[in-house]
Amino acid sequence: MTEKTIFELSSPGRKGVEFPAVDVPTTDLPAEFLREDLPLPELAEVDVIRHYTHLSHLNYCVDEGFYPLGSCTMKYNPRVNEAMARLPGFAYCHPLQPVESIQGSLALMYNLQEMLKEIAGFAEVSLQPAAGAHGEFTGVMIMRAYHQSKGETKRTKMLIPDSAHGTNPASSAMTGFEVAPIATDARGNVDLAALRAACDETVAGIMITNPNTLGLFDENILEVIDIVHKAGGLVYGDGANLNALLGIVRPGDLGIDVMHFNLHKTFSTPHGGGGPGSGPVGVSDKLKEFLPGPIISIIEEGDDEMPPLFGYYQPKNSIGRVKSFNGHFGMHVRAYTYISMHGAEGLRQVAELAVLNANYLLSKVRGAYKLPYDRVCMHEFVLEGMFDDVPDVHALDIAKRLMDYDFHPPTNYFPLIVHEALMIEPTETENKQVIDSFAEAMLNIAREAHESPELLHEAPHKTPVRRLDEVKAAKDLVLCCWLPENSE
Amino acid sequence: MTEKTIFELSSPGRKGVEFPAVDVPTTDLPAEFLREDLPLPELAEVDVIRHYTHLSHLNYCVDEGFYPLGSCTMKYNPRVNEAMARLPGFAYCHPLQPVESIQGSLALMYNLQEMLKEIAGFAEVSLQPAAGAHGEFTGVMIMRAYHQSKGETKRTKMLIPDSAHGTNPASSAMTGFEVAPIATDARGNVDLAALRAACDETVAGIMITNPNTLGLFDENILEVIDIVHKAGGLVYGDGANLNALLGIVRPGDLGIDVMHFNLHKTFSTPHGGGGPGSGPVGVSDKLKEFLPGPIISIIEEGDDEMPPLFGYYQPKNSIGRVKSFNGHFGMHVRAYTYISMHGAEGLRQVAELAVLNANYLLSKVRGAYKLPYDRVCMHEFVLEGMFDDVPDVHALDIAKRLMDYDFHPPTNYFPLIVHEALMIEPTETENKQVIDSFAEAMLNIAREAHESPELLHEAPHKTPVRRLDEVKAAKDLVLCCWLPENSE
Amino acid sequence: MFTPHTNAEREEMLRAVGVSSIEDLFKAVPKKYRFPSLDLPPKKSELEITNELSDLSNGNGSVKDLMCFLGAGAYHHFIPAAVDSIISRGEFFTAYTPYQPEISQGTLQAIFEYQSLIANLTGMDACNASHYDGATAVAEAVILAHAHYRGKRPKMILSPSLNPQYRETVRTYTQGFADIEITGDLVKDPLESPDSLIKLIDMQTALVVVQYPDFFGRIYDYAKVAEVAHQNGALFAVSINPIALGLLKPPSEFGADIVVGEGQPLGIPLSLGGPYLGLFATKKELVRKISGRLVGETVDQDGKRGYVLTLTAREQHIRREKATSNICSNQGLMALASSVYLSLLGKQGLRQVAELCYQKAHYAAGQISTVPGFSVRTKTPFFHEFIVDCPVPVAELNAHLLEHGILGGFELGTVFPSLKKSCLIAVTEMNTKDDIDIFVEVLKEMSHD
Amino acid sequence: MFTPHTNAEREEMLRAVGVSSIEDLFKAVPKKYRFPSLDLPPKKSELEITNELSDLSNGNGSVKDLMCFLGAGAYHHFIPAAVDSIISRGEFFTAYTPYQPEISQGTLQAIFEYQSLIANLTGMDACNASHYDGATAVAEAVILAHAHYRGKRPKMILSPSLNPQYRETVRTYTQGFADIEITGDLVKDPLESPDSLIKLIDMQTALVVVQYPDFFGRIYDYAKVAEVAHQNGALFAVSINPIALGLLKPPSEFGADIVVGEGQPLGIPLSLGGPYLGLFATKKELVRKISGRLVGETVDQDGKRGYVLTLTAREQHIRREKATSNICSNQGLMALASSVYLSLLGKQGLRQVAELCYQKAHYAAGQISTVPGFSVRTKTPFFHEFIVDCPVPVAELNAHLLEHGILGGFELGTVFPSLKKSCLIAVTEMNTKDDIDIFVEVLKEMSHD
Repeated sequence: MTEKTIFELSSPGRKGVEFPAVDVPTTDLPAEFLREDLPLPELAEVDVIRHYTHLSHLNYCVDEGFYPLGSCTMKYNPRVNEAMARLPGFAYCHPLQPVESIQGSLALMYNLQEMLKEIAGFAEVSLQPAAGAHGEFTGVMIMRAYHQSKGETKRTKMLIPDSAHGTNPASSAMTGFEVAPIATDARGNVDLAALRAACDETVAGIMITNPNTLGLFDENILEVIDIVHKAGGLVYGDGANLNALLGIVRPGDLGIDVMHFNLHKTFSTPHGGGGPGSGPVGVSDKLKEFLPGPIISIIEEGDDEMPPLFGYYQPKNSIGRVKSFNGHFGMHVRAYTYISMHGAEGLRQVAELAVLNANYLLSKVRGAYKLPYDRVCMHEFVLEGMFDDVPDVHALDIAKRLMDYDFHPPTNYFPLIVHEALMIEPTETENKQVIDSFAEAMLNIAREAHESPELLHEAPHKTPVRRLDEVKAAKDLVLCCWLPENSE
Repeated sequence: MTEKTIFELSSPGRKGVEFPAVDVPTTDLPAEFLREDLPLPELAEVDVIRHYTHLSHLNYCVDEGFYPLGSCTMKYNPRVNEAMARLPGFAYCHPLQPVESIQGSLALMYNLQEMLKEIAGFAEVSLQPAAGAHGEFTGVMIMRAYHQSKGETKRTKMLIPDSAHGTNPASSAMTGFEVAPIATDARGNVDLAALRAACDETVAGIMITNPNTLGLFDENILEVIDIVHKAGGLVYGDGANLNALLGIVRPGDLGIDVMHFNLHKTFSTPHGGGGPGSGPVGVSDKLKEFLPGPIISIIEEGDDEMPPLFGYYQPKNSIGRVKSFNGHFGMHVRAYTYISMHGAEGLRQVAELAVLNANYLLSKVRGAYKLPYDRVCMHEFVLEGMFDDVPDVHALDIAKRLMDYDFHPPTNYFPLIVHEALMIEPTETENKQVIDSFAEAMLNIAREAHESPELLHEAPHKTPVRRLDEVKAAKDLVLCCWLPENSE
Repeated sequence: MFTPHTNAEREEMLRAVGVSSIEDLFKAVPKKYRFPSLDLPPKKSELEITNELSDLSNGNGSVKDLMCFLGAGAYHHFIPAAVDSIISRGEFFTAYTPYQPEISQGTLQAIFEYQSLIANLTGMDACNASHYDGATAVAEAVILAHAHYRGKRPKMILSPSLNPQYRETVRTYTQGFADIEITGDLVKDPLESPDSLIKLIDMQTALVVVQYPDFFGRIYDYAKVAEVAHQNGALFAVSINPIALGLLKPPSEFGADIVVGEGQPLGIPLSLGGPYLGLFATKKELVRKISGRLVGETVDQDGKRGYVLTLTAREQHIRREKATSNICSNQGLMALASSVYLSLLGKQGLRQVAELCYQKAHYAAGQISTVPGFSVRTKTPFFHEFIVDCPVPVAELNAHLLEHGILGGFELGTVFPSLKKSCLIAVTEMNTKDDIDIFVEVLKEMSHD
Repeated sequence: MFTPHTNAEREEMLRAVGVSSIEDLFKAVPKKYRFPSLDLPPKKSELEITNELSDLSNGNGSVKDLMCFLGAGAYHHFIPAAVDSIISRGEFFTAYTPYQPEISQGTLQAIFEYQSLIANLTGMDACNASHYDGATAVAEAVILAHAHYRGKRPKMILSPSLNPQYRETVRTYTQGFADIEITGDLVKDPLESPDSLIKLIDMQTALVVVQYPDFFGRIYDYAKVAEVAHQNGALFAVSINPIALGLLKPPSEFGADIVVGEGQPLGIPLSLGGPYLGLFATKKELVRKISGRLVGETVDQDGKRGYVLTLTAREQHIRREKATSNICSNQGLMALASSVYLSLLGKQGLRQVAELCYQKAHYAAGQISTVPGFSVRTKTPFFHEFIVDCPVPVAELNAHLLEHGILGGFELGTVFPSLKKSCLIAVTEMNTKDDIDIFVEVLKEMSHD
């Protein structure tokens, strides 16, 4: 059934919420500024609740089942996170309150900064960036600021391996860098020869994703970093795949200079249908002064009697703020809760089981699907979603068919370096039984691709809508709806 | 898809919640009292959330759509109710706390008592009963206690019109009364002749449902009450249909001596898949002393500087408590919120629109279905779910077919005095568009009953399961499941 | 807000009905009493009622702010956030009794699983979809026993250490039964051993009810009582604390025919006393005598597993005055909460909570017994509650504790004349060692008085 | 807890993988740095972290406890309970970007409706699926203008009364663009009339950005500025407060090409600054230049209406370094919150809230202007914020107010040297007349100093 839009559900004069009457003597409204019409829908509370309840039922979600969307780390979102972020003392503080009145929140942010520093091996962290891509952008700006501060204005080239995350080139370009792609070698590592060749005096740095988007840990990572450092460049680590490294290795220890964290991937804050994310940035000592502020610090040390006083500080050569206020505080609460509940051992277990799940799933589907780089993977792996003997079956068909088995499809057509890529990340919160049934579905689909490929071409069959006409959407471009004409 | 049971989902060693370690010196456990095995399922939090999310998707609910279950008043449950009941100051007080530490809650309960007294015209209210049937039972016990106190031990007969609610006979029987049914006349009123004939010196009282289960307001209500009173009996009013009377008429004004309220019907507290309900009892002045205690009262009057001090009092000839503690306080908060948001005018509007909705819906289906008592109805009405020319179509078939149109069926086969009854209560929270589509579905089904009755016999077609084998359920009687044998 | 009618729609609907005003719909109501003007406070917007109730709720001192050592039938336990997350789903809380199974499998399977969880926890064969609370569950056990013997055995023996509110409720419920006699509970010393019940049991006895752990927190093995009851042909019912069963052997092991109890500790907030959850489970021989809702497993017409309300022929809307109970609603949402709670904790978690309660209570008892003037009266094994004799009136002690942010124990003297200077202290996993130590420190202050 | 693996399952899985221990899976990691021991606090159970965070959150003074007169870009408004009830549904908050439309119609239609609601509110033709917040939305407008003119027009004019944090964010965002020049905002008198922007507009100008109501709460008609911008071929962007648009005419009426703004007032809690919601809407001519996600209506293969992410060819994962923005996530759940909020309030409700803000702010300004020593500097029409000149340093005033449970206005001197003794007072529907009167009383105390 098609759900009407809230505009179609509107009935003139209906009300969802009432407000108190004005309790003060009134002042005339400035007539010349008043709007004539406010074309918003009118609904009762029950209409609104029903509408969004219906919409919710059209979504697949982690609470429903397996969501192996590669590179997105769709792990389970603990319910306690949600309860904590909604504590009135956290949810209802104004960002410009005097610091004395928000010591609880500042303490939490300060502790979260400390935890992230420790987990990834950095000297300082700014919690301000709003999302992974935002953190990347911030990180690249910091690299730029660093070179500028050294007068190295000719360092305009950013190296980006073709196994890196998709946002990296855009982040670099937005910051004024030219992007130089670096190839991947046969084992799925950065091609060292290509890297060496690109490392001249114009190199600003490299943006490396490790484990990369093939799900592989670069076997030459120390050498890669060394080459770039020796050329005077900085190393940006894309933190989107940090889930595989918790307690396994600290990017800072490897020599990575700057990295963003995805709190909504690694630290279980929910994905919210597209966001909000949260993308704190960690840096090595030499980049501290460029971080966007404010950063939370202890402005008066505590003692036995008094707790420390937390406040803000502005790094001296800060690139400036990258958004309003302090970042996504609500996400900080959730990430802090998650980290606190795991401790060092628990975090290592997260990474270990994420990697175990990926390798276990890989062991079950290997053979039925082509695996372009056959190594022990980290938290995810990439298959080719195609079969030489049924050339008209594509990764997209496999993805759509998985929906009929009640699974969310993997990421498809990314990374670009794998033909018909299917990028599969099970995460550590899935149990063996779930992985077994997903593997079984994948094997069934491989069989169906040969025996009855039309099942794949016409998939999905069981979803609320069938395949949608994307060409029409882009051509006709209907981006909004309006109140029905006869509604007034 | 069939959802596994939580027992089938169990995996030995899995954990959903961790608890802190023991932080005190330990004492040996008494070995002779320890259990050997605790055969509970073992799941991770994600398994539990997914399982119950899946189950939730198998339910129809008010948040999903129209739920015209006659006599159940399935109105919309405002979200603010839920938020208020969860305020930590309300949700986390112990029932035995010193009254000084729970003045907020006691004030709320006191005010709710006052509101209910005013709305229904009673002298006192006890909030203790847990549900409608529990309130009925309480009310009947009060009637018994009253007669006992007067030494009228021969009053053992309870008159119950055949248009009364289904629980009334059982409530009376549990209290030691003999039940004498009273017939309904051709207009749907209590048959006065039958009533007069039954009113002898053994009459304890009458349990009247008004509007009755036909959805009709008894046109002779004052006479009915008068006849019973003159015979020395008391009049119990079943409050389940109070939604139709808010601001329209006060049962106490009509002479009703005792009545229960259904907070979960009239005052919007949610039905919770079967409960909890809440069934406060209101009584006239002469029955006050018999109410179950404690009742909330002002134990120290307030003044300009100090608010009053609220506490408990025990009516002097109380029948005694009918459950632990104070009743369903969480439901009291919700009902108080609802009444406060409506005020006198708003409550009257609730009743008016509930009655308008019922009559409007009736106007649309009249003709297509037989209406045994054709009068202006109150908040609900009863159709015959049968057609003379298609004798093998039953009310049940119509009910099941409605599910295919995405509606919850009406109450069926009740009241017993209507053949193949379909008892329809739209409530005031449904809008015209919803009622129009339900009416359309009813008309379609009437047509289908004639044109393709197999559609009805085999309905429902679109539900998660088809018609279920109730005979097998009662015969094989599988009431529990257990951990799979091989689970350990 | 909550009524969606616009003026235009209202007019159109009135026209369709064929009346000119809404008032016309109410002509059957006696004119004299029609449209009373109700004296209620002016209506409040959501903003205003939210403010009012926030203020009122802040006028309470809840166990979120106070250290709680109060139990006596309602307990402060930890509730994982996932519980509320599930019971807040509209699909659960805005549905009603699953009369139409095809579109109620969620509620039905959830109840079936609840029945299974409680049966497994108590060692019984069957369990109903819940009663209102522990007190009414005990009352229903008495009525079951009465019906089981068709009124031929009048004697219902209640242990004096059964929760006094439960005993009072039983007495209320049975007022109308001329052929029921309640006995056993009104003894001088409520602390006497359960063996003293044995002498009351005879061939007139329909039921013996005990509590486990008892109201005072004491753990007894009731095997002997059960045996004598059975020898006399009577039923034996045990009222339990479900958390304690995480540790203690289930009542099935010492002969219970019926297990009842208060389910509140299983993930349900204290909420000033309700809504709670009445547990009711029996041996299979009694299944068809259970009142209230029962969900059974079956198949649909395609052979798919499904669940339905079953044995409905017992219920009041069909048997009417011949039904043994008038119960109609159950505590559906609370039963669901307890199922989510038990599913989350599972085998290990429930045992862990029970152990924490046990250990912390014993630590607290040990510490309190060192405070001059206070003495722990409970000498038998106990679970998480114990009796403390105090050097000052308990009400005075509790007022003092409250000033220190502590909710003291239950004042036993309000119910038991023989325990005038005693209170009942409850300790759960929510009390840290620090809490207990602070509590003991404050007690020390009172011992100087 | 959150990882479901039992020991037995772990072993079985390792065997299937063909390694003997989990450590074997990490051989690619340099041995020297493998398995560091992290110095983190010991892990906490849910019970413990709940206690810790309850304590921490109680260490804040929130606007639930304090009377709030603080705004300056984030506002305390009433949020109906239904908003959180919807966004707490797992189907919404545990889904991700709707890459697979067949199983994401809920999110997609919700975004489509969000786009529609914001377009209707602002009078624009199109709206994206949101940016991070108001500041980054302004920065994205600048980048859009830069791309629109292919870098040929360097000049970006920002009004000095545009939120200072937004201006700072624009400067951060554009550091890497050699061909962007930010101007207009760093003037001596931030309160000068918007007409003074006109003289800056020339043929080098790509964009003029103003705020409406401006940072100081003032309402201006920007028609003339827009006209001059358009005459010079430049784009005109307006940063709005969405609540104010419940009352004020939409920016479309005075020529906005782009409307941006902070969506937080639409049902999103203050939450110490985030997550919020960046509004971004344009005229149809600019639709294909918008960065971020866009949802479009289409049909499925059966002709049924449905929604998809559209114009994805603009996005970074396809255009890579040629994309104009790297934005990848949006503020999906916050956009949903604002949609639920706007759906609940609708036409009448939003207007009512805006009027309450307007009236209460004017009452407050009137009362404050009677307090000796204090004066209301704002003389032009204003919405719900206004400038007050104070007789004492604002920080001192605010400290005093805080002691009285009042959150004072924003200290303008921290940003604007010329407004050293001024603060910006915000009043919303949450401030009752009583609140305002108490506030004024406390100000009176300070006027005696």
